[in-house]
Amino acid sequence: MGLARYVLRRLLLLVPVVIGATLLIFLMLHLAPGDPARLILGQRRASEETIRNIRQIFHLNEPLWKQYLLWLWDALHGDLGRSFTFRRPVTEMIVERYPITLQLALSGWLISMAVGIPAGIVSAVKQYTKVDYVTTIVALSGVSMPVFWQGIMLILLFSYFLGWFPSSGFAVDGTVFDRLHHLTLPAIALGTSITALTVRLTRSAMLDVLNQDYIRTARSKGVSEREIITGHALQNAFLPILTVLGMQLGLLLAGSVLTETVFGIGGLGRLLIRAVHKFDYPTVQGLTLVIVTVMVFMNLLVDVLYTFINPKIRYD
Amino acid sequence: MAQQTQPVESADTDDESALGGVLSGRHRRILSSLARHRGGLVGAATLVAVVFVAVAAPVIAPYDPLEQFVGPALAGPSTAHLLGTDMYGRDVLSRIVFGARNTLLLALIAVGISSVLGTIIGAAAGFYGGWIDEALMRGMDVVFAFPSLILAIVMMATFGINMYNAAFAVAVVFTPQFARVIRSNALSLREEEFIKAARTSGGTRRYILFKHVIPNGISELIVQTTINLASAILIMSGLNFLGLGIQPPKPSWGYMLANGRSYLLQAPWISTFPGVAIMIVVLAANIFGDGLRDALDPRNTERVR
Amino acid sequence: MTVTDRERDRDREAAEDALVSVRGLEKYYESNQGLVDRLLGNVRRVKAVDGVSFDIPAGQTMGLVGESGCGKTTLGETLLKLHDATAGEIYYDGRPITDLSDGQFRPMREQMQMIFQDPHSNLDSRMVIGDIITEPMNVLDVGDRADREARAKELLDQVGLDRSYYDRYPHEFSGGQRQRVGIARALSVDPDFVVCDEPVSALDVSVQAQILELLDDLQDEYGLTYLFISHDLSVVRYICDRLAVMYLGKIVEIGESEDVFENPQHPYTRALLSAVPDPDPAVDRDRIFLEGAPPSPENPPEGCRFQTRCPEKIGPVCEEAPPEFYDIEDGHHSACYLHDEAVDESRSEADDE
Amino acid sequence: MHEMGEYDRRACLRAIGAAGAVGVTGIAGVSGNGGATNDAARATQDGSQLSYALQESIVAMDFALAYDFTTNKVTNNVWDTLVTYTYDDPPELTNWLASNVETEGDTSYVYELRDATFHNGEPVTAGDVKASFERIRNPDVASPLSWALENVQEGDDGIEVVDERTVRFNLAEQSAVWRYMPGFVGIGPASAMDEHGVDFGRNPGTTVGSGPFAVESWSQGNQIELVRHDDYWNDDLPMADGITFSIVPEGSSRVTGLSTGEHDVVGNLPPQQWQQVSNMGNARIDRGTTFLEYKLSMQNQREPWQSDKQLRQALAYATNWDQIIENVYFGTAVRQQGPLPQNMRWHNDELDLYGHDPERAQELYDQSGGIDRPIEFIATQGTQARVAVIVQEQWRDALGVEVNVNQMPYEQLLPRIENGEYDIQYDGWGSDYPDPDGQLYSQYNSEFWPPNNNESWYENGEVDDLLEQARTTTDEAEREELYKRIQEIVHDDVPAIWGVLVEQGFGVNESLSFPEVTPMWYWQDVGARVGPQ
Repeated sequence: MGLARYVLRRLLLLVPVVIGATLLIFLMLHLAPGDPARLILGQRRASEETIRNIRQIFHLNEPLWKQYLLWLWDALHGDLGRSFTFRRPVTEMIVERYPITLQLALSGWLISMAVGIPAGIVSAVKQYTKVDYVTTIVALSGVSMPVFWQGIMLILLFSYFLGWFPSSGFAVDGTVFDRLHHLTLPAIALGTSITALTVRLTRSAMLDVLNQDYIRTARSKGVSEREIITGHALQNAFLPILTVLGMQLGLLLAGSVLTETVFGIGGLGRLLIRAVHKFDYPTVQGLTLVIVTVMVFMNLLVDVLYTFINPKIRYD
Repeated sequence: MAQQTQPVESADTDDESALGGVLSGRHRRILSSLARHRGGLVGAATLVAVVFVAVAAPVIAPYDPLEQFVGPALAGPSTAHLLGTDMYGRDVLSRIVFGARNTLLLALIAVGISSVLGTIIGAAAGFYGGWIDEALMRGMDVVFAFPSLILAIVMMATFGINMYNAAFAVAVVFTPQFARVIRSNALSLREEEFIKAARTSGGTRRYILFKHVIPNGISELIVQTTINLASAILIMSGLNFLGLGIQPPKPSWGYMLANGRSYLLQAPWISTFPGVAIMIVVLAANIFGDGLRDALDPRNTERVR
Repeated sequence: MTVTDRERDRDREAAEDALVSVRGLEKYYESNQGLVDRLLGNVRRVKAVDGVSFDIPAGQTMGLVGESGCGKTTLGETLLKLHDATAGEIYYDGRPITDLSDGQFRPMREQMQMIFQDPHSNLDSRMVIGDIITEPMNVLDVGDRADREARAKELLDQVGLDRSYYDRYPHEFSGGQRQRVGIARALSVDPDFVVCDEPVSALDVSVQAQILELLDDLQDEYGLTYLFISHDLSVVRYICDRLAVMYLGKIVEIGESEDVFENPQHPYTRALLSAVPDPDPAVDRDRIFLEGAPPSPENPPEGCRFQTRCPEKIGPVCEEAPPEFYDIEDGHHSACYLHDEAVDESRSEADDE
Repeated sequence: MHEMGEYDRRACLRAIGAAGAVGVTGIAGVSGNGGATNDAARATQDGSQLSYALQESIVAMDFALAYDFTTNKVTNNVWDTLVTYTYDDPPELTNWLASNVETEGDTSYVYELRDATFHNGEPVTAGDVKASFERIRNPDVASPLSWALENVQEGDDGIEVVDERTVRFNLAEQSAVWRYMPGFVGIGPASAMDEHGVDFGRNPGTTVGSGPFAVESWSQGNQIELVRHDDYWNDDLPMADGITFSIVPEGSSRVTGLSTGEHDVVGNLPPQQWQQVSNMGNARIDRGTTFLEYKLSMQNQREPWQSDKQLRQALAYATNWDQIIENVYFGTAVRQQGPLPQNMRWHNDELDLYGHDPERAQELYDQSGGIDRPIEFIATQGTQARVAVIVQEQWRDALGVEVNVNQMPYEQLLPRIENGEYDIQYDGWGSDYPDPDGQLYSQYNSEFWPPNNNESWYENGEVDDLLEQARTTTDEAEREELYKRIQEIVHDDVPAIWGVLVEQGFGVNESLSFPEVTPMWYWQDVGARVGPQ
């Protein structure tokens, strides 16, 4: 099976997964107790007519299967419906907010890479020494802290006591510096939560390479340790590092939800939480569709890159 | 051409017979290498200590965790209240000690359900293959396509917010991970000759599944369980933080942490210490899981720390 | 009476005589059976066993040799219904068993057992030896608990192991010992027919002989019928009454063991035999080397399967249709156009020119 | 507001000039501004841009969807209403965009507009007023405020454009409360509402209003930037050049922001942090008691509540509100004196209140049928749950009554309330207008059972009749008498245990003036009246 065929196959396999995921979310939301029309209007008094109108506007009087198919059909055309709470097209809100979450996730990921890869390499090179040990423990401590708790502690220390960074918010149309300034604490909190994975995978990938015969040969020929690490080992450790990306994506997305909540960043994560709390079905459905699609496509991309870089892997 | 036969006739009995014949060779090897893995031991010891604290909570805790105003409200750490008091004047230390119970219990329930579900699904998929595999694993793919916290959030909103639903949500979210591990294990076992032998003996699929396939996946299961235990505690504390938490007045660390948040500036101890407790347990479970993983990895048997 | 009628009569007769009879057995595998793969046409068919027929008379040993991947293990496993046959028929003691359901076939498992190849994977490392040996009896509900234990201990004796091993775990034993446990397990339900799938190939040469001897002794004692699968001709010669040579899912030559060894007819058999080290180094034999690896069973060559590597390939005839079996002598057949007089004549004519 | 802040883009750009200096200057700015003890006067420097921290994102920049404490904080600054309230306690109704209000007969109200312009330069006309009110009534808009127009005659004649500056509302029946209703409806230009239809005010860039501030930019969930409306009819307002609203969900982060000078005004402060703010040195809490009352509502259509007044009274006496005020509200609430908030007119001062009296409680409990099962208390996480936990303990101590606190999120609480599936819950209600009708009609009228707001499922035919009478007569003296009588009956029936009136507090930078926090604060343009002292 060629690469193109492999990609096509994987893409087709994604279809039932994505549809299944949307169906799952749809059913879960619609089986929950409570009348959406009332939830839309809140607890205050509303005339019967208003409630009828709401049902009409949001297709709530259609049978469930029809609601789902209508939604799916519209979603295929890029229309994810209108938010119950904000009464705005969900697609529009997602388009508006995704850059914020993307910037947060990306900076968190970069921090994890910037810290985790060197730490992993050092850990591997100094295998079974104190350095290795301490690195592992520190990295694991990062992943063991609830990300939101870490965020709170960072705010307490760096905003409240030291005043170095803003306590919350995101400079949407600020300068690059503004944005970095706002992003620093959230990105640290988010990055720390995934760094252990980076360290672990870099370490074991490096170890695999360092134990290869040709590295031993190079060593015995007197090639310097630095050249071995940068010249041989690092290049070969690239593949496993790529896999981390795939594994970290879900963690990054989940972490973003918590980080955005702690730091008051109006990204997709906080939109989701608010939508869940307000039972804003269209928004929850739209967001989960987007999140699931991103997840499966990123995983596919990682797999394809992986096979592309490493032709030894078979396509099945 | 006929290939050259490899002489493999050699007894592979392990040197260490201290553990006796109760455990198979593989498990003995794992245990003994774990015993030499210092980090794994520290992790295990910490977990045992926490379990002890949870079990002996009534003896250890200086106060009733539910009783209000055993001390002044929002009082900082002192000799009377080592970790201070919360907004109702309840003793934070006592609540943390009792909180270990709920925290561990819920995490165990979550991981227990998911490991049982995941094992059955994964073993059935891997062992039966064909359309059963296809159907089960596509279903698992659907669940797996969600970031776990996000699916748990939506589930909590749907099924109602109480601690058992939180555990159930986490269980569902973890099931695919178990199913995948067990399935790949079952797939490789399917080709093992002792499975074929059981089939020529007339063993039904179900017999083989429960008698051979699942028991032989136990070690992988244990590692996965340990690591997921850590994640379960984190996810549940995340749910608490997002307001999808546990019912009061039963203390759990996640709830204490989330609840103390509003008092952060004047009484940071209410949130800080439960956070530290979570971190210690999760860290211990992670280190222990790492140790187990190393021990299970045949490449590592010779070079354990 | 047409040829086919006559053949069918002969088949039936033979099938009645033989304990195990196989007629036109086929086993195809399909990979990637998911919906998406069907849509994409990604399904691959592997013809592991492709039209195999033979008989094994009661009390005899039938050898089945061929390179690894030629389908011999699949054939053995299909006989014991570890796989469902794609086509063809298997008779056991004259009774067709191919279409039996798992449940219907279950009682027959008492009569048909198997000994496996890999001493490291043939025993469940989580069970004690006693449980392993009694497993078939437990599953098939033979005797009561005490009977089973007594039977297992007796078998331990018979396969040359100590009775005290009953409560011990497999990892405490050597490969040869484990193989003996596997034999004891197969014999626990007192079968008549045993498929031995390379039972000694993973063992030291010295241990191989002991195990073969054990198998031989047990055959005498219990009147067993063996299908003995091996890639090692020297092993097979020692133990087999009849021999079938398999190449890419098809039997290319079959006959009395001695006939095949002394008078190999198929070019593939000759090549295999030439590779066997002769016990008498004084005899100088020309070794025949086969070029290349066997083609993939997914995509076997047209005509004779062996034509791509055959040192005696005749010409286009070999590529057109698979050759029939040609009788060499009584009970000795070979599937090669070399034996077709018409082809042979035309070839010698061509040579003469 | 900031002399040079990372939060004020324009000021920052002005200050640094060259792009190359971004890093250095920025960092200098941070260390200069940061820290809990920085100079509090910073916010007053040029009186320009206020920074205002909200708890959550606003629903929409649409007056038709603005019906919550957060959204109105913003929209009240963007849209003016025909009438509004004075910044007094108690607040009085006063003309605003309308320069004069007349009644014609029993059911017609005529409003004359003052000379005002919209943000787009168009004049405010009677046609715009009609379009704005019709927007509230438009079923496609599905406004949560539509109830305010229930009494306006249906069809095109309900709201009449008399001339360019005059609009007449024709009511279906005489009403004592109609006069308050125009206080909720913002006036926007008909042209913009026609152009954007349903999406008016829901997407950034579709908003035009008549208020003291115009929308400069709006990034939903993050930031809203308002700028002064230069053509605003009232020369005194607004006091600042602009407001930047940011959304800061964490209470402690809002306090932190106030202390570092990141924010000038902070709303929705958790009560436990008021003290904190007062101690910071650079900020203060401006507070006021509201109409927002909280009570323990018993489900009166359920047994034993329905038929056992003594039981309800016993529980009322067993409840110690002082403890709740101290430990849940940290002193930021006052005990409510009976069914009507005492800061509302016609409060009946002669009622014998249910104070904390365990002995009296026990006595009544012994006379009652008692309760032989645990009481189910449904509550959301946070304040409700905290109250529930304290009440649980108080009732157990006083009467040995067991309470199960069943905590759930709001969206699960809602269906439980609608179906009456609870024994007791802690609910809040604040009148939208300074009149007993706003407080009593919706809470004790048996036609207003959930999903409306009679959450104690109270039913008393006499009270129903009296409430209707008091609403439809305009004779003030008669109304006063009616409401005092209603309070008496309801108080005796004790369908709910009245608890507290909460205070509203804003954290405000010490250097700024802030308007009086009145019970009507959520319908007032609070932002426009914040400025240098």
